[in-house]
Amino acid sequence: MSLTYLEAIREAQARALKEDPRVFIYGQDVAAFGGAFKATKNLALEFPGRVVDAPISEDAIVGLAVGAAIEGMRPIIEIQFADFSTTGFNQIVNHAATTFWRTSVPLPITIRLPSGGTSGSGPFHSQTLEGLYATYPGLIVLTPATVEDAYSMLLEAVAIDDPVIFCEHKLLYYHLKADSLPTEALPVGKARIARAGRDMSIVTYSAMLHEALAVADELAAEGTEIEVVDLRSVKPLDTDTIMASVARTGRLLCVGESWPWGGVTAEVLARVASEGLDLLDAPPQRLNAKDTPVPYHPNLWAAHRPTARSIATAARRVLRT
Amino acid sequence: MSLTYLEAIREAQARALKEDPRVFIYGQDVAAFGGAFKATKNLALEFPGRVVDAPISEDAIVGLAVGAAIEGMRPIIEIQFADFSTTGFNQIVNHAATTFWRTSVPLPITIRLPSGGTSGSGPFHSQTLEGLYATYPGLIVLTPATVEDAYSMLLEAVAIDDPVIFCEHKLLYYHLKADSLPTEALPVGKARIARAGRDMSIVTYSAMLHEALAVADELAAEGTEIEVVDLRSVKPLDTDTIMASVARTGRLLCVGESWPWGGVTAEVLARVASEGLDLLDAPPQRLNAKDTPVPYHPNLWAAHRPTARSIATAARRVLRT
Amino acid sequence: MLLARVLDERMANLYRGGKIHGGVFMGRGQEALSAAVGTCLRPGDVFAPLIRDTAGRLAFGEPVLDAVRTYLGSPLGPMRGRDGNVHRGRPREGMLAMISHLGAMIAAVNGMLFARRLKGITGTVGVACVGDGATSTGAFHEALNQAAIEHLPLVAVIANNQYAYSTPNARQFACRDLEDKALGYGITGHTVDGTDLNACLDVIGDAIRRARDGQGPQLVVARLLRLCGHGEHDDAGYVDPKLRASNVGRDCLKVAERFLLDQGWATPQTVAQWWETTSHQVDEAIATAQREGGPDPYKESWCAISSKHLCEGYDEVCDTHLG
Amino acid sequence: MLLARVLDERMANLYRGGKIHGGVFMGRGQEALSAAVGTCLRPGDVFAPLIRDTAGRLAFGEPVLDAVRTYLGSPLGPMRGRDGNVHRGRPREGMLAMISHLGAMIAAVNGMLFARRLKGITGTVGVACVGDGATSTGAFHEALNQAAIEHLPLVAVIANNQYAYSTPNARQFACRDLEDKALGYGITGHTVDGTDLNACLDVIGDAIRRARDGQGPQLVVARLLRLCGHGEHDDAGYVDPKLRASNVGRDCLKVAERFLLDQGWATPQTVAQWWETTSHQVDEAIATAQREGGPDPYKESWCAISSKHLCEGYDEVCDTHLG
Ligand SMILES: Cc1ncc(C[n+]2csc(CCOP(=O)(O)OP(=O)(O)O)c2C)c(N)n1
Ligand SMILES: Cc1ncc(C[n+]2csc(CCOP(=O)(O)OP(=O)(O)O)c2C)c(N)n1
Ligand SMILES: [Mg+2]
Ligand SMILES: [Mg+2]
Repeated sequence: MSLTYLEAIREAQARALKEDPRVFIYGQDVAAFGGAFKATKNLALEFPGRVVDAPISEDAIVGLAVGAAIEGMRPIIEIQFADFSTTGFNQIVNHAATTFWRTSVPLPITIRLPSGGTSGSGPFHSQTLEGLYATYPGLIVLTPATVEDAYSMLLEAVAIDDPVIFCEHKLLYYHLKADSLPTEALPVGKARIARAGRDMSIVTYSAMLHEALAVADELAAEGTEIEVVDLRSVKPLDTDTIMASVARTGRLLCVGESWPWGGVTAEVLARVASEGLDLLDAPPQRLNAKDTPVPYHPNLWAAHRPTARSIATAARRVLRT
Repeated sequence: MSLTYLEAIREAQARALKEDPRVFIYGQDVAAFGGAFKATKNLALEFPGRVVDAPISEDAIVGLAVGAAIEGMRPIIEIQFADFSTTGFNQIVNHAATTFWRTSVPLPITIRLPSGGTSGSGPFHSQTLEGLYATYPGLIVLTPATVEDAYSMLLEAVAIDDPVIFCEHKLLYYHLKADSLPTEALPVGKARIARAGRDMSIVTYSAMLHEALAVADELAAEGTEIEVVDLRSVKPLDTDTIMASVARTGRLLCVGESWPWGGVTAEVLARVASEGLDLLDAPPQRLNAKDTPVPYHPNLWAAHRPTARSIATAARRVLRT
Repeated sequence: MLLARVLDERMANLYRGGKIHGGVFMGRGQEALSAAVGTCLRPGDVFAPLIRDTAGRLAFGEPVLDAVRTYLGSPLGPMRGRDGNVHRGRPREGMLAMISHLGAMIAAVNGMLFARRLKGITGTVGVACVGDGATSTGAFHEALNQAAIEHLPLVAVIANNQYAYSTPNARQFACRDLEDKALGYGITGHTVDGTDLNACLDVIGDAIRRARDGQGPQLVVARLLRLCGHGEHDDAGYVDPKLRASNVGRDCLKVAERFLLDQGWATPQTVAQWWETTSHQVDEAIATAQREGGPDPYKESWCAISSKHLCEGYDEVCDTHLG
Repeated sequence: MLLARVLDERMANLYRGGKIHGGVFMGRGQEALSAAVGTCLRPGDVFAPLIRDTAGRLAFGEPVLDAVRTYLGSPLGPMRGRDGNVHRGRPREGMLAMISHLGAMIAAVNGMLFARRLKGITGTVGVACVGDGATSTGAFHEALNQAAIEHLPLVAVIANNQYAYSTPNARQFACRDLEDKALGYGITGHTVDGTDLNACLDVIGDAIRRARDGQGPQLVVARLLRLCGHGEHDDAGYVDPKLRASNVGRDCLKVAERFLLDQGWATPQTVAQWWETTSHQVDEAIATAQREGGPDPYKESWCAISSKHLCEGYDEVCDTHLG
């Protein structure tokens, strides 16, 4: 049996629905159609009445989840593309995120955001918004990069008693495969050493993990050992694992697919600079997408986001300093 | 003549309306009532038909501004509280911010956000969202800290051919005073050395500037000279001025009123770490608000945000290392 | 109604005396409608009040102390000083704690009703109250449409007090009557004179009954006037004197009192006594809350999520605020 | 209409052949309504098309090359490869370049019309087309209400093609007919059979005339069926066969052709010749755009604002992407 990242997401939802009667799924085209990406394929059939089509009303979709969670349910919300979460933004950041702190009522909502660039998707079907949501108190923000994590972290997200922004990367949906579903996993909040190395650390997450691993392979052939850290969760951010890695290697490149002002890579660098300055043998660097909307044409898109090629260039530069 | 920060904002708008027929103001209660904070007092009378009350529809308010700007107008939008810009968020970040890059049509819109905490305002009338908007390509984000800047930067914002998020701080509205309106000013994009010093740099902006200046006074009495940098604009961010200051002092504390994950202070530390690591004699530090919604009760509020007291503690710590 | 009026005014006094920070929002002129909502709801129902629903809250069962403690920020109140004034609530008991963004609570009521359907709970309803201004929000529209599609037992009550802050109806909508919106959602509309308690009890009672009976969402539009400023900082100088002088400008409390007196159900003496008892009750609550003092920032957990093990450790840095 | 059908199909072919990335969205079955909109508008008017408005765009004056260049990402097209497919436009010429978020363009049309009023320009109108699904968005509601308050010459056209992606009307709204929403905004409503070109020309023409005459916003609801998938990746297997077989399932192009033939205004030969000329025209545009190639990332300015002096210098880091 072989399973894609997307199938893992479907399987995790199937299992959550099966094991917990409080779970339901709500989103556009998720029922009979099985979702724009088929992440809920057949679930409406298997769990009648618990996989429900929503109108094109992101604000009301998240609002309904807030109310349902107050009543003790554990809704999973599918936003059709992460980019459309902006019309549900207010309910996410001001309603869902503040309810527990204000009222002591835990709010277990999982908001699935199909995220990230794919060729030809353009400015409004490519965005990565993990940094946006991580700035708000009250939210947990997860960015699984592997089939195993897609499965185990989604299951854990549904079990967590707080609103979770689950950023799944569309580029990984079909091509990333695993042989089986994991039976155990690192808990949410822990980063993972995806590849050990001693010469420098590349800290990254989501689809960029695979670009970074390719770079590590490439540079290994040249005798350089790169350690690759997969953050897995950007809020909370596992500072300890990052620091331990930088302590081993003395060099840091942090790579993300988001825009260059702020976000995950800035937060990582700021933490390392303030808490681990002495560990650094060279200035830590960031590599992000360019500061424009995500372009439509494949030529432009490939130049807009970091790729193995640009990461390798940046990594060599860090190694040289 | 003495003038408050709020009056400066009113005067800048009056002048913009007077000098440029393309300028108009649109927002809730801005016309006859003169705005919730009276920032548009009497302007509807002085400029009939050009100061227009809007319904409670932030999405359509910003959307209207986008269309009007396409037609060559220069709308000033007043959002009643920065916190309510989340319901106009999509039009700001996906429509206004992307139009120039996508279509080559410049979009001169000024969005005024009465921002920041005041005693008793609570989770939804206290937010500071400059970091949120700065992450998006296509926006300029200004954070004036003085009466002079409130005036000159607002005038410049209206003149800029791009969408500007103008974060005015409510705590400064009434108590901050100047003797006269400035006739010249630093251009947008330049930070300002608000106070020179050689022992450490505090980089900050908006209301926190005044807390930082108080700390500089306090520590000066102890013989420590703190340089205070007022960013003025958080996007673009004047890296040169920050670096030059850190080069002089070797020590950095960056202070903001926003939540601690990401945002301006992370961006500043990341830049200093990657571009100016050698300049640092001690680990750079950040001081932000706590990672919860902004609390209602004055006791909690005072503990939630940085104050002269907590900044002084943090500064002393940086000085000791 | 009476209690609400007294409570509101006491809060306004405390505000003017500098004892309450932020703002105080009064229901003056809207108590009849509000009380009717609270009265017609049953325990177990859901109520999402608007900012002027002191009367409805009390009638629904909110203790006076919840209101006073929240305004004064007592750590023993439902919001523990974290949120204030009209944002109080006890969501698990069906009383939602509003966020400020207008229109946002309606979809949450939908969600509670939707959850109950999934859980097989029947016979409860949810009321969401909004103002005329809130009808312009996208949130209002999305939520009403959602309730209609799901055929939820939602009663949306619009207190059309003629103004949203300073903005008159004419700058807020262009339909002949807000009730006309019901047709566009495919739900039942009702209109009522919001200054008349009996009429409100009838119409709200009918709408709630229909929702409870499975007839789907109901929209009730009440005509009335805000007999105070938007908040206690506002003198409402912009209110059209003609409106004040018209039927919508009647004080519902006086109307109700007159009715009681006319019917012989109360005498001026009983009424005067009610005022006195009520004042006393509110004074006691204020005294209690004031004795409790404010929250202690050193004892706050400063963690915004319930999964404590996932809280980030900003503490070290943040603790410095308390210096 | 014919040109639109041919153009759409050629784009779909290129997509299937891997020459177009992203998606292709066709107007099959919606050309009559769309063409009527484009035909009734005048130069100087404003048009915010929906994703299936190839016909309306062409009738409004959009060159075939704009469409083809945008789909193929030519640097010479209006979007220069930065945005694609249906997001093309020339805002300054009255053709808005849509963002994807449904409902968002209506308020922008309002803004253009509002600006013209401020500038003293009269006699122009704006049409914003949306689907049945987009009526559920908060943006739709806020913008229609805004247009009504400002009494703007906006014509909102709803192409009710019975589905939003896979979601049928019954899961999108609960009103009897979308036209019922007009009353709730206080604007004039119209309904039309979207499969009948003549009817569309009449009704759209009338609505636009009224708006131009100062009668305020107009809402036109057209009944029709999407005769294709949501995008070219979708086989639309979920469409109810009964709808396909009913009157709304008629192919408007065939209906129009039959009308022309019945009236004796065209012969089968002329029609066949039209198809041929049209195909040829589209082929030429494709050939041109294909010759132009894609944009060069090294030549891009990568600056999202027009105030170049305020662009941040991420260049050094970002240039590394190009290795
Ligand atoms: C989305 C949003 N925008 C703006 C505000 C600021 N605001 C608070 S109350 C108010 C007026 C509300 O009017 P209405 O809904 O008629 O209620 P009323 O105060 O008249 O009872 C406004 C504009 C808000 N709370 N939410
Ligand atoms: C705010 C928002 N949410 C979700 C989507 C994803 N989406 C794109 S098209 C579509 C269906 C649109 O249906 P309708 O408005 O009826 O237009 P049609 O495709 O039928 O012409 C959806 C859900 C979107 N574009 N915008
Ligand atoms: Mg009102
Ligand atoms: Mg449709």
